[in-house]
Amino acid sequence: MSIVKSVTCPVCGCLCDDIELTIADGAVAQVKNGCAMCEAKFFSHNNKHRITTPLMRKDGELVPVSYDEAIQKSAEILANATYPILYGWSSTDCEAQRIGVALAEEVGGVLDNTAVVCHGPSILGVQDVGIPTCTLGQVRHRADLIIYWGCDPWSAHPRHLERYTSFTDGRFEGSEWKSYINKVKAAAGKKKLRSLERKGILKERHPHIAPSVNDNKPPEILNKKGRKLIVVDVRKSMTAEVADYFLQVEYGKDYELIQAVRALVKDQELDVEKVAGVPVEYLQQLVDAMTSCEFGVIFFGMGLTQSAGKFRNIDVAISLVRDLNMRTKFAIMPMRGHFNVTGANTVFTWQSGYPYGIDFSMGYPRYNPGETTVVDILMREESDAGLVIASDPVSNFPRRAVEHLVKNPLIVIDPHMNATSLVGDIVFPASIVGIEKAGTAYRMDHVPLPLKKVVDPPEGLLSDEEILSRILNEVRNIKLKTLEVA
Amino acid sequence: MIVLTPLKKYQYPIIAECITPDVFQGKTKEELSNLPVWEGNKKRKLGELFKIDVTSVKSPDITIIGDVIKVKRIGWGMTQGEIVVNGNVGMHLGKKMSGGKIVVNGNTEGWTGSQMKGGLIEIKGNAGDYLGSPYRGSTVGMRNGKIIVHGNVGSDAAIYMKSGVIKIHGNADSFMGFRMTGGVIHIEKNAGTRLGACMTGGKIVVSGILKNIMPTFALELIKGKVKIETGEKAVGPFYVFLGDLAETGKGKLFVSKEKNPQMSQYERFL
Amino acid sequence: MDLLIKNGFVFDPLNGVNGDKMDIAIRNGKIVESVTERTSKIIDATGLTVFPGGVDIHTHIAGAEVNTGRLVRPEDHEKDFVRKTANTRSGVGYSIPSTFITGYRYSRMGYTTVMNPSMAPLEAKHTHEELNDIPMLDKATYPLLGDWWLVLENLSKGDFEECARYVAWMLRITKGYAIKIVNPGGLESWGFGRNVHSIDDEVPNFCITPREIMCGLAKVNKMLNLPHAIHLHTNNLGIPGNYTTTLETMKCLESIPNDGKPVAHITHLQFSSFAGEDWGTLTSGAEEITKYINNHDHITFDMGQIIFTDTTTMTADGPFEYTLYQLSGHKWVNSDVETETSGGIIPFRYKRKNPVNAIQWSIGLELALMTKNPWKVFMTTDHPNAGPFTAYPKILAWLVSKKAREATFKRLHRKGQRRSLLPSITRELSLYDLAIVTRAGQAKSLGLKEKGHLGVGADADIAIFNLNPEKVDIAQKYKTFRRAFSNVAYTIKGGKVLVKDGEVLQQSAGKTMWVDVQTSQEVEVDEEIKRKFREYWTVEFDNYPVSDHYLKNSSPITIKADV
Amino acid sequence: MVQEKLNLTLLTGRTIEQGVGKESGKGTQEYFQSTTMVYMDETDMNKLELRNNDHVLLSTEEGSVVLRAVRHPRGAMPGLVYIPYGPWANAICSTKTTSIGMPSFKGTPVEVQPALNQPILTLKELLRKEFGR
Repeated sequence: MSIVKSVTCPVCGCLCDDIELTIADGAVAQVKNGCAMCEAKFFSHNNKHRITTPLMRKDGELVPVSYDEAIQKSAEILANATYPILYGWSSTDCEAQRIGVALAEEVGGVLDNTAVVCHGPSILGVQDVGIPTCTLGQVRHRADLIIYWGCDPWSAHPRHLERYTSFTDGRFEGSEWKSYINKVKAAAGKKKLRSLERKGILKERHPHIAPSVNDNKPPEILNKKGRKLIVVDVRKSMTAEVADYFLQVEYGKDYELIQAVRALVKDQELDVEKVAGVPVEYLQQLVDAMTSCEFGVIFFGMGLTQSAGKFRNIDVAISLVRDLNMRTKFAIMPMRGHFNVTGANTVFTWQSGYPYGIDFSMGYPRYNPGETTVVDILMREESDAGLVIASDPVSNFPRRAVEHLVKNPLIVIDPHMNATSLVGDIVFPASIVGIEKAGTAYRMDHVPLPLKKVVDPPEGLLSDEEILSRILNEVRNIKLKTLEVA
Repeated sequence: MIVLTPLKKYQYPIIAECITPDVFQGKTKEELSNLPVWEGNKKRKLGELFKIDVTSVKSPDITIIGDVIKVKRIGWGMTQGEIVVNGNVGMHLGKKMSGGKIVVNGNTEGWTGSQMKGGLIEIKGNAGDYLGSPYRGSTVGMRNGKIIVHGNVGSDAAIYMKSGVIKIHGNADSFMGFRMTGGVIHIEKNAGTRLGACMTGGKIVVSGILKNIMPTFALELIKGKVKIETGEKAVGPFYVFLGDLAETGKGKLFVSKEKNPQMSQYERFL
Repeated sequence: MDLLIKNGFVFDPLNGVNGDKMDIAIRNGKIVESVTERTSKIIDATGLTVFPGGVDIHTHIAGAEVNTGRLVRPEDHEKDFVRKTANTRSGVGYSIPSTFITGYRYSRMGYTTVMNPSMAPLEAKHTHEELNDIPMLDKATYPLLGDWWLVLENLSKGDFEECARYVAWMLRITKGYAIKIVNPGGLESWGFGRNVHSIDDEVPNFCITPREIMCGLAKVNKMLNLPHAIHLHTNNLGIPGNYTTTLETMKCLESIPNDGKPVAHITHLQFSSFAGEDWGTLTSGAEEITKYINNHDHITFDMGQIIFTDTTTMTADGPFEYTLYQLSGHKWVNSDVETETSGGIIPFRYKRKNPVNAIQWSIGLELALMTKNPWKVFMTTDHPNAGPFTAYPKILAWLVSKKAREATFKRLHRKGQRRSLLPSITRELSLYDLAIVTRAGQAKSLGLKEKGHLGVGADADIAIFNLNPEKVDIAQKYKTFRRAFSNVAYTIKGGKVLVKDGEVLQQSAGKTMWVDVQTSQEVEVDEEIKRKFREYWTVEFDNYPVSDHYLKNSSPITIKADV
Repeated sequence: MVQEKLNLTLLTGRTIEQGVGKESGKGTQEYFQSTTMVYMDETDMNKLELRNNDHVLLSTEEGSVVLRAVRHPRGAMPGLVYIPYGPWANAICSTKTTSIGMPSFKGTPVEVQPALNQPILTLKELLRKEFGR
């Protein structure tokens, strides 16, 4: 039995790197410090849902084959394709992503990343107006106003509050909520309570500390000193329950709301009484809280990127933060989902200039989301082969987009059986990055962190990096041969 | 006149920026046939994808007969001459064009007339998203020229428009005229949401219904008519809004009074 | 195989060679006395100019900020793309080229060594990952240490030795090369949206002034015997009237004992040499600045020369970028890094017809031409801040040819012309001078003993230009000169021919140099420091260092410190 | 007033249970349980006379799917239904990307009606139904 400390958790964009694992008999026996998702992930390496051998679809059924056969066949498919798509990349390491770019370039394909259905719109917003942002420690040390807009860290990034925002002690700002949490802990008298809370099991016992939703009126608390937490969402999320103030906005009206706030920040008067269901006088109080803070920050999620307006919602939110910097210090940050989606965008950008949706079909990188992004290509039925790695588009794409993906040869690389591997034509099992393979990942604020190898992969299993390298080599061989023949 | 007819139904995207009067001018049929195009990741020749006929008719310079919805960049950067397409056209039609005329008897895909500097594009059907809008990250929108759409227009049209005219006989989707700084847009039917958001100049005229106006626009006056271009006026009366107040508030939005009784509540601010 | 470069006109200022016709012999990647001609590969350099490989002391080519710059500028890449070939990868260019293209384009201009001058220590892994993907060049990178809390705290206590130990530790674990200081004190202040406005303003919450930070780190630099001086971006950079701050900065560093070696390198000095009250009355402060530099030996500088083009500014000086944002209204990136530094990015177009830009253009050249000793001046654009590095040949032409300067000058804004000192400057640099300001001087200032010259034992990094100095008067035929320096005849690195006639023949990985400073007592790694670490940063102590995994070709330089 | 069906707005998104399920493995029971449910507002459920865990049929332009209706536990969200991300949610999400690559995962109009006797398909059944595999 051994204990490994400072392990980076390969689940979400928080990339908590203080996980302590107990390893017994070559398996993870205990997980300390992690959230529920973290525990589930670390324990998943030896569950029964692993793929144990390469598979290939023959006569409609997936049957076991050797890596060599699967690699040879995959290389043939990709090398001969006219418009292949290479999608995924967010749950693997930068080392594999770098080879991914080379492979996409070599086969003249479209390289796209899960950001496209996640924070791709945020990137488009950033490309239009920039982004005043910071690393998470800056928030921890300095932020006295924290706003979660259209995101629910309690559910999607469970330790975000305790590591980086409201529940942390920084140099200039302390944790306002620690005492509260301690009180709840004492009352419950159980050690596991915090993780239970995260799972939402204890929610009924939570006293209603946030003001009533129906009221929606900004409470006194917006005038008090110390860290303040505001949640803006269309429904009362788990995070909203612990907020000082929950602002419920009418669905699909975030854009109007933020634009109105911008006008108020600029001391303009509005000709309306309500915006997105919120009285303008409440907005005025919100603006007062924003402009009077020392360091404010907005974290935003899918509530903005996926609802009506999409990247323009991000554009306007960033514009608001730019405006607020005229009055005080303010930052904004997307709550990136997959643990290394940021890494994928980072690696793709340094190698090709563009973060996702990169079309190499003309021999050089070309970028235009909407044109060179996978869902659009699938909906236009243009691709003729697909490689999916470290993601599950069959689960995550709307059905009609998946139809075309499945119509063409589909190569899947993943440690676990999922919807995509179930419908794939060639399925590669891979070691789990961050558990069975060391590498690098980028946190949501672009801080790079090392991923550790803590246990050995099942015997004979290759890593994403190795599988891709071998496919790339094979593709190069095929292309060389074709050249020689020509 | 050169007539192009697609030889097949295309599956892959085709990049054919060579299809412009400027490039075609003075070329023999053989030379035309050898012009490079891309089909997916394969380099092809124009003659492999299109049947090319040269006729003695003078105008238009190029006619395309058939569906070319997968063919991108037709009329890229053209400076003169005329292209007529009898069918639907792919993305980036007339991108960066500075002169000449493109007529589409069909629909167009996204980015038609993107970063246009001059000339005329007339679309008899519907136009896709990003009509006359810039490339990602760029602030260079439509600089001049004219776009007429007989049908409807997708979202995000006329972003960063600086000058020129866009006329839409049908409806427009959301974010039309976003961050526009100048020029004129006339929507004869209904406008989508977030019309003119962040605009700092220019005017947008809506003769139909504008269901949702941004809260950051303020009613300035009511006006009977508004000039669209030389010799053409839209007849109102119109509510004239100034906005976007979140920016400089110097853009003008003209909204038909008759079609939008829900806006009468604004009149108390006059 | 051995390599012999025959019969070229060789310019090797560190060895006093000035255009002599001679041969250069190469074996195992190094320059040697001689090789056997019969068994060697011969490059006939008859009628060609032979320089040591170029060394760039300050160019933002890798890391978090550079990459965010790439990310926010698709419109910049769209117009300048590069196709894949049998030997080379694809990518994009213009103001912030993708990594592979950065390598190719530098190599095509005869450069072989470049220094990435700005790296937030927390994000050092990122910088090194990118450096690995920049082929054709040897590289090094400078961590930003001027506003690091541990530096501020130790200097404020007056504990220079402890500070030195931390700096040595930081250089080692970030695999850094020199101490980079940006707007000292200003970046910490920017954490709450403030700035410092003179070298004696106190930094909020830290009881220290910029003067104390600069002098303190200069002392530390000396105690550690680092090969390069402190690499300094001054306070008030980019603000009209800032030349007085720059003068005060240089004066305050006089107190550091220097035994003839420079104690500070002031980077992109052009941006710190503004006279005048405001943008309307902006004039050049180059005369006062160069007068001071000509009379003192503790300062070197690089130009930060403006190019009239569309580029992307990026610096750790967050408050300065915010000022630029207010001026331009363009898209603005700010990126503060916990306990260490800040950063900002703004796309920017320098225009001939803008009086301020015209004056800036003039200031850069005035600084270079009015500084008498070429060993104190290095040619840079602070890529991509004042312009992309691909514009270097243009600047070289302005330096060697008054005619070239005049051709640009007459197209400037009138006000820029009136306020320029250039018409009175007749100096034209020789090829020998040029070899100093583009390689020899840099190598010397950086303490790179095997770079920047062609003596026996040097790395075989060589640039051969298609220019016959006996036949071409570069001051007159500056366009011929510019063409020759845009696309080399040959670039040889480590004895390998990488580029021929401007075409990349092969890729070569290049190494990453860093200083491994040995202090007699090291920073003690105990639970206490781990706890402190957890308080200061949001990552664990164990996960902070740049492990060997992150350097494809690690090239440590071991140095013994005085502490 | 009791109604046969309601026209509501579909949101999809994260829940912690779905997060734990996906990290455990998409073949797990946790994943199935957490992604085959739909949060509805109490008033909307009452209009359809639904009790917790009753099956409902959700239909959009893209298709239809049977899920388990669960009362939204925190606060009101009339007019909205919320399905955790997964293949079931995506059976009915709109593919409109408005030319930026992002489908409309939030905001698809949806018709909801009780389907007490209709079964919820397993992952394999769902894939077979939709893609024939």
